[in-house]
Amino acid sequence: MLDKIGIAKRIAKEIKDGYYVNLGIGIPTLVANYIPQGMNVVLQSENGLLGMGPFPFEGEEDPDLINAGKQTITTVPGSAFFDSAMSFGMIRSRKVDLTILGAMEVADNGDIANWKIPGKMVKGMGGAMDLVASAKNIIVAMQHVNKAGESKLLPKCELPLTGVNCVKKIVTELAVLDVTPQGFKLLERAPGVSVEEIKKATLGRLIVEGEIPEMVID
Amino acid sequence: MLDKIGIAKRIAKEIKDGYYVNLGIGIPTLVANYIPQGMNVVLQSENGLLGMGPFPFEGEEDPDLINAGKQTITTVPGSAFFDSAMSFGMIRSRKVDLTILGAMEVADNGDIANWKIPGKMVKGMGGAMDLVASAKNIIVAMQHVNKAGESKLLPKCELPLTGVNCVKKIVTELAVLDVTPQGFKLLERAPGVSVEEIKKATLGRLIVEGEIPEMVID
Amino acid sequence: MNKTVKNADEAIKDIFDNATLMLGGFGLCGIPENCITALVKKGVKGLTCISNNAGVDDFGIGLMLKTRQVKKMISSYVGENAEFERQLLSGELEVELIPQGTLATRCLAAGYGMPAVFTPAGVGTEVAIGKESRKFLVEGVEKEFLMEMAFDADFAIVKAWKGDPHGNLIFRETARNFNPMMAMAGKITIAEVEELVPAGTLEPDQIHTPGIYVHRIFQGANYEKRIEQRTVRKK
Amino acid sequence: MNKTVKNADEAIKDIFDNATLMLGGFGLCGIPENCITALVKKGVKGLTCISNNAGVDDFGIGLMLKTRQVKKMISSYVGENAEFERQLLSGELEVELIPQGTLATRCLAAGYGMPAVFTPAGVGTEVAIGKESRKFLVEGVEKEFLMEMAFDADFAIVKAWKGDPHGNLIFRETARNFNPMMAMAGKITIAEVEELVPAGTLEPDQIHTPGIYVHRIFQGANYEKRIEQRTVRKK
Repeated sequence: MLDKIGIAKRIAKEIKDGYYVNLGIGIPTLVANYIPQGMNVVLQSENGLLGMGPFPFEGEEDPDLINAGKQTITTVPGSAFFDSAMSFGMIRSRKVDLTILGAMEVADNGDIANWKIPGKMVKGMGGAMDLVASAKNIIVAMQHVNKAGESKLLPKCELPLTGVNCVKKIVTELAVLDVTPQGFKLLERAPGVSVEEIKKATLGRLIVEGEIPEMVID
Repeated sequence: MLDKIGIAKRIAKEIKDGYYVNLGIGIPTLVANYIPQGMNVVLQSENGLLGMGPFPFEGEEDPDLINAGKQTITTVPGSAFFDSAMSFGMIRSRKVDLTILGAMEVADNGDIANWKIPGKMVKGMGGAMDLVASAKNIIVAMQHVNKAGESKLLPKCELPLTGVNCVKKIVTELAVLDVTPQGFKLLERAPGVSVEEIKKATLGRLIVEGEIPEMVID
Repeated sequence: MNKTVKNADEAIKDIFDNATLMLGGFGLCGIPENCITALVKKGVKGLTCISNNAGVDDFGIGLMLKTRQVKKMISSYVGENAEFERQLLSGELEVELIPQGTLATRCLAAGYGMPAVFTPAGVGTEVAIGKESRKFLVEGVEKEFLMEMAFDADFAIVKAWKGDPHGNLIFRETARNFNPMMAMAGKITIAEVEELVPAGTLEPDQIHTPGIYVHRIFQGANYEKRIEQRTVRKK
Repeated sequence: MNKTVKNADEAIKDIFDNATLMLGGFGLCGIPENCITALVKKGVKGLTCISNNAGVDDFGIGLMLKTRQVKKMISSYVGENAEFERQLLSGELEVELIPQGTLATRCLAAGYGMPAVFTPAGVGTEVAIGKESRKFLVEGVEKEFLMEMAFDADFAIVKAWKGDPHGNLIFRETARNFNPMMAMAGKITIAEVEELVPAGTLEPDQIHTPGIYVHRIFQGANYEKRIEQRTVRKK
């Protein structure tokens, strides 16, 4: 079974040289730490930055320089600032190659719910609805089951939707899965996790074809 | 009767302190020369400049700095450059207080034709259709009659339209007229021009009420 | 042009009860601190605020929530604010949550004189309820878009880094965010700047918001620029 | 990222017959001189060119007209070009004239992922023929708008003042014009710059076109920057 770091490391392997990537809050933010050295990747922060760098050294925080999670950050050489209209413009026009974000639920048709739990205080969707509606490639980092052990990979989302038919790939503590027209297609098992465990933890349609390899994470 | 300079001088009197003004090609360009000293007026050039200044001194022409008529120009302190989307954005959102342009024909309902003569080579409308469709105040500088002595202030434009119901005021070699729901309202006569002459030169509905004063031009 | 006013009090003096305001900023970054303080002091009430966030309990728009000056918030994210939550749950405060890109683009639409825009954000979700939708071909495939209307705000209040008396503005880093679009979108636009410089000082190629969009400008004072999530690494 | 290519020939090498191109510039100001020369040399044919103007007889897009490489021009103003007129009247060349702001905004729409936009330009004129129109309230009054579609161009070719290997671009004065919108709108965007500087040299706050929109960049050579209407005053 993977921990958060493991999920982030596995997702980092999906990033290709030359990609522009948008990382959501939470586990997706961690992905930045595991992008292979020497790979040319530019991180987009939807509040208006291309070329996001690591957190600043203590004492070097700049209140004018934050990411979409409102954290203090730095820039890398070649960065550019822009306004929110252009930022979501480039998201809508599919210039961002890969969007990585968290989810509460994903359905086997690619629907995603990650912004609202009825009865609980709603904080808002932020940029998530824009990102999922437009991104050409969306990978979701999420827990396969909730604390009660119930599957979050469902035939149909129960929570209010963030977007429809949009998720392409899911990485959980248990598995890597593609979203296909036929449902979740199991690609890899987490170390020490059996196909049976994944089947038990997946309520949506699950396709298991042939031998399912165990993930390789450095 | 006014010459081109006279028309430009008369139109300049319509400009108020604090105005952002867009000047079309031809007589409107001349208006810039007669804006009273000390009046705060900013000239917009729709190719992407606020704060247009006079022509450059000989030898100081900059090929990157032109106006909408492709003439070399200068800037004044406080100027700003922007792209064409923002330029027409500010035009459409009515931030430009006054647009002054030429016309081949104007109808008594405010329709204007100034871009195309059937059978002749068409050069294109450039920014004219955007300007007339959006401007909150449009003054037209034009000849009252054509070379054959026929009126260009008509009940209905004969040439293909540039815009509908948009012209607010007209300054010609003969007169100053407002466009009202009832037609052209004569406001002023050019020096030495009689009301009868203006009536004869105006084919569209013309309203003449009371004494019509002669224009005062410095 | 000289659009300079003395201070925030003078800049906001005609903001009236039940007005619709746009307020720039993302989180606490790039917010018009001086004008918010002046609005609290003036005590104007029943405001509809279009702002990506609602501040925190004791800073930003949170200050106006505490004094119950806000009737309605139109935002994309309103977490990190206990007073907000209390007023929302008690029904004192109305909230319209819209996607962040939709918020930005509805401002842009107003500033660019476009009455409506199309965006796919929210299709198939509760955001789409009651909205006209329409399919267009995108890269050869039919895709559904929502028609979203341009905002119509009485005042836009923005914060820039530098400005001049013409109202030309330059923003700094990610403090730019919603400020340029809101500056374009207000019927009356008020800009507070960290540094007001003489006309002709700003490089004309570098101006983010041309002065034509700005009606009043002043140099703000005592910027706190609070950091919401201080994250650092060790040297 | 390093998007640098050697020169114009390499930058345009995959532009194919019957492609749709956007070409930046207003008049002869800010046009991609090097790429135009390379297109003439390559001899690619049947092009649809989206460009505000069509150059003059012996410069700019005029050079591509002379070699009959252009099938169709989509422009707002095409005067000052005798060869253009000849081809148009003889039926060799197709021309679609559209308002300048509509041209700019259809580029913006493509770059911002908006399938269509609304503009009042051309309402009641022949430009409106065959187009969907729609009324919206503007300042309390019903006003008619045309729905205009985002452009769909295979390549955008732009000219900037400075650029870096990431494709970040800075334009100079009114040579900016259509270049930023077209840079955003091309499926493949090619930028030629007067000066290519190392990454990190351009001030991130001053970049007009972020590199994400640009696919290839090179430093051009021998810019003529011809002036179309030299107007001066005496000292």
